[in-house]
Amino acid sequence: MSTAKTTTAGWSREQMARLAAEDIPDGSYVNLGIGIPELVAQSIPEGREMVFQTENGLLGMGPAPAPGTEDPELINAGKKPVTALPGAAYFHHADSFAMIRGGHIDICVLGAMQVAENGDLANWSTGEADAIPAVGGAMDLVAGVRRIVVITEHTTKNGEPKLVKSCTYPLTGKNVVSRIYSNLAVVDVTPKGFSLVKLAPGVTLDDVKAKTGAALHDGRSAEDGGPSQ
Amino acid sequence: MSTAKTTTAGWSREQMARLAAEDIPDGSYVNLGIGIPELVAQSIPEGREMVFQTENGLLGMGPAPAPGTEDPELINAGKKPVTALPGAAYFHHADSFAMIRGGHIDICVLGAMQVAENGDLANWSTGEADAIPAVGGAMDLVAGVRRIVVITEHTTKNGEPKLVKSCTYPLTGKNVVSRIYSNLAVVDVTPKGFSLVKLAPGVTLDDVKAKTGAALHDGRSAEDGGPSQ
Amino acid sequence: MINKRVESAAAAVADIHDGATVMVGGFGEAGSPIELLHALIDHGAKNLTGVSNNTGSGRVGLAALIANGQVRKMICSFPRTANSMVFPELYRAGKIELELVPQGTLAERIRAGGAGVPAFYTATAVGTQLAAGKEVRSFDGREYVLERGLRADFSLVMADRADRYGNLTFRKTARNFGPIMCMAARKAIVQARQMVDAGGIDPEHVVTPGIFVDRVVVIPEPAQESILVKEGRSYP
Amino acid sequence: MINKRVESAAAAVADIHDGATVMVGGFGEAGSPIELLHALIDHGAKNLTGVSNNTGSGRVGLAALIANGQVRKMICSFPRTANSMVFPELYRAGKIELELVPQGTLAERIRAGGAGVPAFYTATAVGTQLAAGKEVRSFDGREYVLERGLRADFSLVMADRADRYGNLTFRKTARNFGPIMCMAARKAIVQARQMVDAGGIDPEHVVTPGIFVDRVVVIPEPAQESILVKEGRSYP
Repeated sequence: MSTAKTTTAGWSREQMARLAAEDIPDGSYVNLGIGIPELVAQSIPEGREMVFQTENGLLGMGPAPAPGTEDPELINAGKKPVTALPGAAYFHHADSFAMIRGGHIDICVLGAMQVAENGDLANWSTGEADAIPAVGGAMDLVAGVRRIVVITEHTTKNGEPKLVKSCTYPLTGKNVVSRIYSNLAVVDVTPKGFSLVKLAPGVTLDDVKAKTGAALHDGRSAEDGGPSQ
Repeated sequence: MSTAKTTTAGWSREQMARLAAEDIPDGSYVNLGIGIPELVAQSIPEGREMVFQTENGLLGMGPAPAPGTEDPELINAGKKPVTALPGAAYFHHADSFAMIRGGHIDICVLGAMQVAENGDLANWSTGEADAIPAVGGAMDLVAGVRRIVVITEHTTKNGEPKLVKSCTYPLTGKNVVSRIYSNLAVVDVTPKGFSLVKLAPGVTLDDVKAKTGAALHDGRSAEDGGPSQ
Repeated sequence: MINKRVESAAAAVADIHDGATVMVGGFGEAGSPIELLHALIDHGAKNLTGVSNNTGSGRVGLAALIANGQVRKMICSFPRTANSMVFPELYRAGKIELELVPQGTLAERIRAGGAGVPAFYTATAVGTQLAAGKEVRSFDGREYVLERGLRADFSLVMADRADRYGNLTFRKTARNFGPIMCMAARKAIVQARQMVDAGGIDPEHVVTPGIFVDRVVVIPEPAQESILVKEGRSYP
Repeated sequence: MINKRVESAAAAVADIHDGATVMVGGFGEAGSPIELLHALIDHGAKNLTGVSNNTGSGRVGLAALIANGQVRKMICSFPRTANSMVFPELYRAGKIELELVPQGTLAERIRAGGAGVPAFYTATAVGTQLAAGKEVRSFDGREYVLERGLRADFSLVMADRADRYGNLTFRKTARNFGPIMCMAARKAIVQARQMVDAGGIDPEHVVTPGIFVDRVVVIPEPAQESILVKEGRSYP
């Protein structure tokens, strides 16, 4: 195991969510995973409207309710109280996953344990013998949603890369991730492997390469500090 | 072709429908084919309640509306105006056929062109070259409904048997018919072939045998005039 | 702001391309999107594959689209009805193809297409002509036929109420194929009698969630097919 | 007269036999039929196979049924949650089996069971551990896994309103698995907050048509699982 490191440079969780939100086109249907991805809903750029789906049966999910107004029958996939916006719709689980598996959701923002350079995602199981396996809707989302992006710290708490050559944890799906928003960089998964889109302030290309477990191409535009073509 | 015959003995269409209705248990979910089977809805014995399903999306179908109150958006599978009873429900076509194909309808009463002694049913196509083939929901009903019974004249207009050794018309389904209510007799389909349950008044066993295109066993109870066991 | 309303039936169907597969809602005249069909006749796209339970009646709506020579092939369960003459005539003349599908299999194939299921097994049609050439397989001692999910480039559907998100309700048995055809189309085009504010449809009563709908045109008083047929009308 | 109302939760579950497969509605506590589950504990049927998204929390409801040793195997997508300890403990001790199924595959398998579809193909789980040993097949250049429809002897479901025909409405996200579990069970047993007259539910707003429901017991104020858990309650 490598030694734990503290990085002061880089993006905060809120900044990562904001970057992901900025890339989601107006009018998109969006499913957000549990954890940092939930912050995306609070980061929508002015003037854009998105519709949030939660796989337990609600389209048009709104923010958390005011304290004291929670309804135990109005929750999200993380089982936390939410609200329903005007124009919302409730439906049962088969209809909900028909949306997901039928390719009707435009984008899904997930957390990750590992992402491989070919887009494989591992985010459901450590594979440890005594762990209780639990998958939820993760495999359905990555198989069915048109675009899968990941928000994650660039490395584990122990400093190990989460962007890897190939996943060592059990897979959630093969070749599914399009883009990663980490605390250090925005990275695309391309046919050539990982490709840097943008560096966080105060972070260098070499920093990110050192903390990435696979080759990282510099795909930045000149404007974003990339090599001139 | 045999010569056309007129039979004065036997049951009327209404009586055939009444016999079929009497055999349907209280509380059954029932789908009725177009034609004579539709009369079953008007023949329900006192004190019994049945729920009629029409495959175009209504459970709890009621009788035809009073003239002048027809609604072109409230029709049955034969595209005729109907009504909806209190406690009715509307649903889309996939849900409707989930009821049918999922085994949730207790009984379906259909017309027939031919029924074979093994229960094969032909009721959708004459197989003629220039006919426009049209199947509708017939194949779904016979495959999915628990009990299929047929109401039909015992012979064609030309006097040819409709209860046959094997169907010459294209099949709707294999081994699907349980019982036939004809103008001459009630006949069960059993592992041994056709078995007479009941004769219409004024009709003899030999009459029915002569007009049946396969062996007809006498399965009547002693009470219904059958051989003593 | 999301707003799926378009101003006219013409605008709603403007990008339907030659060769497209087009699902058309309705069971008989109930739910038939007659104004969208007439707009498609005006638009003129050709070589279409139509998916619908029937083939229309008289010389209006779906029957008029077929009569106008825009449809190469129909996928349906019951191509003839009391007042249908257009399809039977062209079919007998060998001028239009037919894929005949049992009604429940048609509904399930459309629903599967919309739900990302490429193929499923069903007991319907086993041992009949309509299973000819299809894979048959046993599960738990019973035989089933393999059927493929069905998708479309466009669906034309008639609803009752809609909001700007495309949430829909239907009316009585005019619901029929509408909801599943919205699911199965890359672009679901809807004519609705009424547009209500967001929230004007109770979230518990939404039949088709807006995610399945792309465009809504408001046609407050759609023509009634059977009346047009009785009057001997034709389109265009 | 058709009347599916039964007078007590005890009567509603009285014929659940040892070895039965029992689907249990709910996503977390929303829609969990807690009074029916407690009646099943009183009833005592054993060797059950449970089908539910989760495994319950605390020591009430589904978790209490499992704790009481009545469940041999769980089929579910997410067997651990914040307050679940019963299932994890028994699972680690090798005292209960688990069939882990992706949530959408679970929902589709249940819907398929109810719709007479014995098997279907899905892209979910292709290339993962959860597809191990399953048939993989290509359609149009993409790989899919064959999954089987799922039926149950009984389903236990919580609804909001019911009428004597068994027509149901649900409340918000408590709808979740309820409608499809009613479809997939030989006997669907429902607890509803309220019984209304026939016609008291608008036919356009019925979520589960009564044909899918066998018994309804009225529980006007069902217990809230999270409150029981917070209070440290257990059952029996």
